[in-house]
Amino acid sequence: MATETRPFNATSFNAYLTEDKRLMGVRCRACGMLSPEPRPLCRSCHSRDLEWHEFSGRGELSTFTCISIGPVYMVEQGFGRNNPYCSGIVTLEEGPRISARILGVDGNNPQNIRTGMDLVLALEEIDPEHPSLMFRPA
Amino acid sequence: MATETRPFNATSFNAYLTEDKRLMGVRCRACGMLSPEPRPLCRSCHSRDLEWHEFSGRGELSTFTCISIGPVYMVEQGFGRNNPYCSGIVTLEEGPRISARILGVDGNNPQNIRTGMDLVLALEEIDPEHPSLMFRPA
Amino acid sequence: MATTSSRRQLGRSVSIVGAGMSGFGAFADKDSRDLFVEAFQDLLDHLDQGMDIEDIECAYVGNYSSDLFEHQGHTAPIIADWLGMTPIPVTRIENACASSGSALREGIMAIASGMYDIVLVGGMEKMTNLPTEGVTDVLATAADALYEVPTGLTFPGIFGAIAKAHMDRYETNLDHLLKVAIKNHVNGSKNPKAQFNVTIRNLMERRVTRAEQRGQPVPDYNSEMDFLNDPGANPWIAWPLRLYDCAPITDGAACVLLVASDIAHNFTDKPVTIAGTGQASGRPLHDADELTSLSAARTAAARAYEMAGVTADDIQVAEVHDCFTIAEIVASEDLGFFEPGEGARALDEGRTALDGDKPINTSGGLKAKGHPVGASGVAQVAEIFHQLRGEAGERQVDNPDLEVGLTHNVGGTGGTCVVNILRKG
Amino acid sequence: MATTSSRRQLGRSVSIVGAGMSGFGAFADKDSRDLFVEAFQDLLDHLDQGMDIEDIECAYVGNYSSDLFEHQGHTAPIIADWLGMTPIPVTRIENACASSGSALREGIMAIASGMYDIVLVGGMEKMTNLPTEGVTDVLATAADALYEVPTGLTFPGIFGAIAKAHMDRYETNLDHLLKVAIKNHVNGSKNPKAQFNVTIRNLMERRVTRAEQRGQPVPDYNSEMDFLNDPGANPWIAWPLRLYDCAPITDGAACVLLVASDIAHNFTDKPVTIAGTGQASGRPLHDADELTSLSAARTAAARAYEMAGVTADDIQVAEVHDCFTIAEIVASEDLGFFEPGEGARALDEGRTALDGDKPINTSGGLKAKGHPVGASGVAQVAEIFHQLRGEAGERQVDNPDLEVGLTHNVGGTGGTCVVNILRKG
Ligand SMILES: [Zn+2]
Ligand SMILES: [Zn+2]
Repeated sequence: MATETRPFNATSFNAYLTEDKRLMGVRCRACGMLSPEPRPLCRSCHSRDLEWHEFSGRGELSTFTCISIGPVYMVEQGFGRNNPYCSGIVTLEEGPRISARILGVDGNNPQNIRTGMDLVLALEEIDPEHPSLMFRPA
Repeated sequence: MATETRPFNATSFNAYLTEDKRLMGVRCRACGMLSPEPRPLCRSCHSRDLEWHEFSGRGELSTFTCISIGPVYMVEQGFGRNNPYCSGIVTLEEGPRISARILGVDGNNPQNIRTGMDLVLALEEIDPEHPSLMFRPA
Repeated sequence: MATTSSRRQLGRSVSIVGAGMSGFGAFADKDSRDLFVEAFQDLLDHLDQGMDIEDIECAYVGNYSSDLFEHQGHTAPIIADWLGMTPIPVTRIENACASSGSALREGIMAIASGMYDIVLVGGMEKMTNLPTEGVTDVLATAADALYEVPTGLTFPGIFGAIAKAHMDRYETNLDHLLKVAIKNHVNGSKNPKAQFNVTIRNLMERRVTRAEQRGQPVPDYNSEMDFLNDPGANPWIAWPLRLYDCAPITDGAACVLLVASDIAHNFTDKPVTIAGTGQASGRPLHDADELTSLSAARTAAARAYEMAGVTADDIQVAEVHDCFTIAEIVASEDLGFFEPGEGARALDEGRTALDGDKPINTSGGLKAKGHPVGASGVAQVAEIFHQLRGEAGERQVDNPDLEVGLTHNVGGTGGTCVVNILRKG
Repeated sequence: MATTSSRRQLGRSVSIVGAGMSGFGAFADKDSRDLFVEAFQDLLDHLDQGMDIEDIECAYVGNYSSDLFEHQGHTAPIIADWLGMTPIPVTRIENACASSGSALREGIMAIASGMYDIVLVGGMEKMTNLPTEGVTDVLATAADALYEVPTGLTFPGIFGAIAKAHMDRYETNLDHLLKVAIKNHVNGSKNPKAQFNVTIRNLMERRVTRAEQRGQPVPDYNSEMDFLNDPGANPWIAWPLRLYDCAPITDGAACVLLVASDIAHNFTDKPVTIAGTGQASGRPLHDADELTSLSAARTAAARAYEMAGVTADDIQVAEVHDCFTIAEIVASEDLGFFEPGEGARALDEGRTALDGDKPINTSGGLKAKGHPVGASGVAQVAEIFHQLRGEAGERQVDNPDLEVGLTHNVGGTGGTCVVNILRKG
């Protein structure tokens, strides 16, 4: 694939996500380490022999928070004290974890949000101008 | 004077400058050190026995620059490549030096700006919202 | 390949001979240089045998982000000038909320290296000139700007996620979090320098009184817990964390004077020695080994214990980094004071209270004393210094054999952790 | 009162055994962590006997303001993670443009203290994602936000005022400033890692060719001086400084590997030893002793010379902080290479050229090599490391007895200065 020659960095990560609609990370050819963040050096065995690896985008919710006091850019999107949003940690089915927005849950009722639930990547929701990972209940 | 109880800091310095129209710094009662920047501890003898001291606002131009590429707030005031502004170092008649905008000189003709020339504080030009020292030829 | 010795020993011993703090709070008129001078003056005023400022050879300034808070970078030479110390070398150290914990280590190593005998280490932060959302944005820069921040995770948010994981895995519940706040405010009420020099019971009573005075509906609180469960008094910040689970936004500075131990008695008859120090780095929460623990804290503690030749059981008083209530519970486990998951029970049993067997955050902690982020690491050390010298006043730990104390300072959400162990004498 | 020994000696000797640099330039796709990894990979690729990354015990990251450039604070643990070094202690050092010069000193003292044997020290800055006015604003935070910045003084502006004072007092003129740029571009043209790997003559010829190709009026340049005096090619930035008087805006990183000298031969047969190091703080220009000199540079140099047991005459090659052309002239005087006011004449006489008796900025200096501010201090050390090992390629100083080199790294407008003296072997 032509895309596999992209450098291992955040620009490439975001381009895959927004243009190619794929969650692409890296795999170490030496030890098998997987990382959804494309890093140029294996943090397990320090090999520099890495390759792009596509993640399925399926995972489960490991923990989360519902945020009432957000940063300026979330406040500008209408979130706040009366409309908290949910962000959390997703364990991908391939093993690694990643931070993400969690859509399709009620930020005002965190007691109803269940850790362990299955999630899928909500690629269609990602804002190409401000890309970030978004998951929703599977 | 009631004003002499103000704490030695930039808030007081700016309040004196914009409200009282005075250039107030400090004097060390122990060693006589003068500083237009109101500091709470004498940097010469480390005494903490300082008092407010009014500077006359007269001085001379020690060195300067004419700036074509300014910071955003100067660009917003209309300065730039075709309209450079002059800033420099003023030696106050009491001895200490201080940084200041230099008004009333032609930023496009720095060769005509003479170091050593007499300057006076241009109190009337100081913007209370964004206070800074401004001098003009005496 | 390379020979790495396992020793972590200093070439020569280093002692603390003085400590100072500015007031902690919201000071509209004061810039960070003013706060630092105030802390230094407090140090000088309480230095047992005085000193000549000219003898200070080198200084370190812990600061998280004057860049973003005050649009002032390169703060070190400004502090030097304001203290009248130019031209000595002064360096700013930044490791987020562990900035001055790291600065202390640099001061220790500078003396141990043989380069200097007398080093000033301080830290400061001027935070209250930004609105809360602005502070939230600045603090978020301690997390990963590429892979964490864009997901909306804030600094309270990441600790909220840790709290949720801890509650899922262990017996920890929302009440435990609030108990940390209640305990630390009780301690803070005994600390005149604390931003919240007041108990939560006092705050509750004030709210009732104010409602009465204004003729508003008077809340019916039977206990602090009722008050803390009232969303009007204690709103959510990042579920499961509420306002009273969070350290406040604070302006403040702190500093300590370090000297080579062989000259410590020129300054005081009651020096405190650096027995051990450890620092470690960690990853974003999603890459942490555990979602219920900060691995950097465990590693830093292990190194500090090893160097000091003590174990967790030997620690008699500790200042831990309670930027959020859950962080104190996690810290008490990471430091080995209690088994993983047992921190909440220890709290229930009052073991970490001022009169418990493992008093934690006698100063009030970041929660009640305040958390000017770049100053917090050194302010913790100042508290242990005072405790070991028996000069902590109303909040003095009642233990005639008090000899060994510990500080635990966390940067961001565990990207950095610094643990220092101090010993009397 | 306190006994302060006058010795400035390290408890044990420290050597540099490897150095690496990323490319220096404008790299839209690369974040600062990518640049740092690139520099580290360069170091590994050129380490004579290789190494196990796991042996690195501690690291320092010099960085001026990822806070403002990338909205990323707390960079140290991110660098650790990206290098696969978590959980070793990693600390960010900030002293404006002297950040990594100061970081090197912390690395030196960390080893000399006995705490560590093997320490990585690097620096990086990612600057080109902001427009020029934005960069101007960020760099201005290195000056005093209360008493300098509000007067409109920029970073080039303050050095412009120094240049004017120097021209008033000495024989220095505008042409001398431009001669610094011409010399450093000649050196940079021999440095494949330089942002401007090209002479000013080449740039002049390109401009002529481009005008010809476009059918525009062809400039009539008889020499580089004609080109540099053309306001279209070389516009004023802060009179008397023009575009070619200023170091460029650069993305880049550099790093070196420090080890205790007694294990240096495990890494290379050609180590370079830290012979002396000095750092000093200074005041804003208006409070400087002289308007034509940086007092921090004089103090730092005096301390480094004393520690190394050498004088200015013993220095055979130097990298000095030419953030602006005038800064190189002032540096050559502050370091004692030439008497005050004689720097310009030395330049006229070619003494500081690659084939002069006092070659300065063989790398191309900040002017041609590029100036990613947080990386520059360590990049200077990397250049001297290569020169002393005789591996500087086309720009190698032609001196078979080359043994002693110096680096001079300035933060802001002299608020910080770090001078290091390196010795072969
Ligand atoms: Zn691997
Ligand atoms: Zn005095």
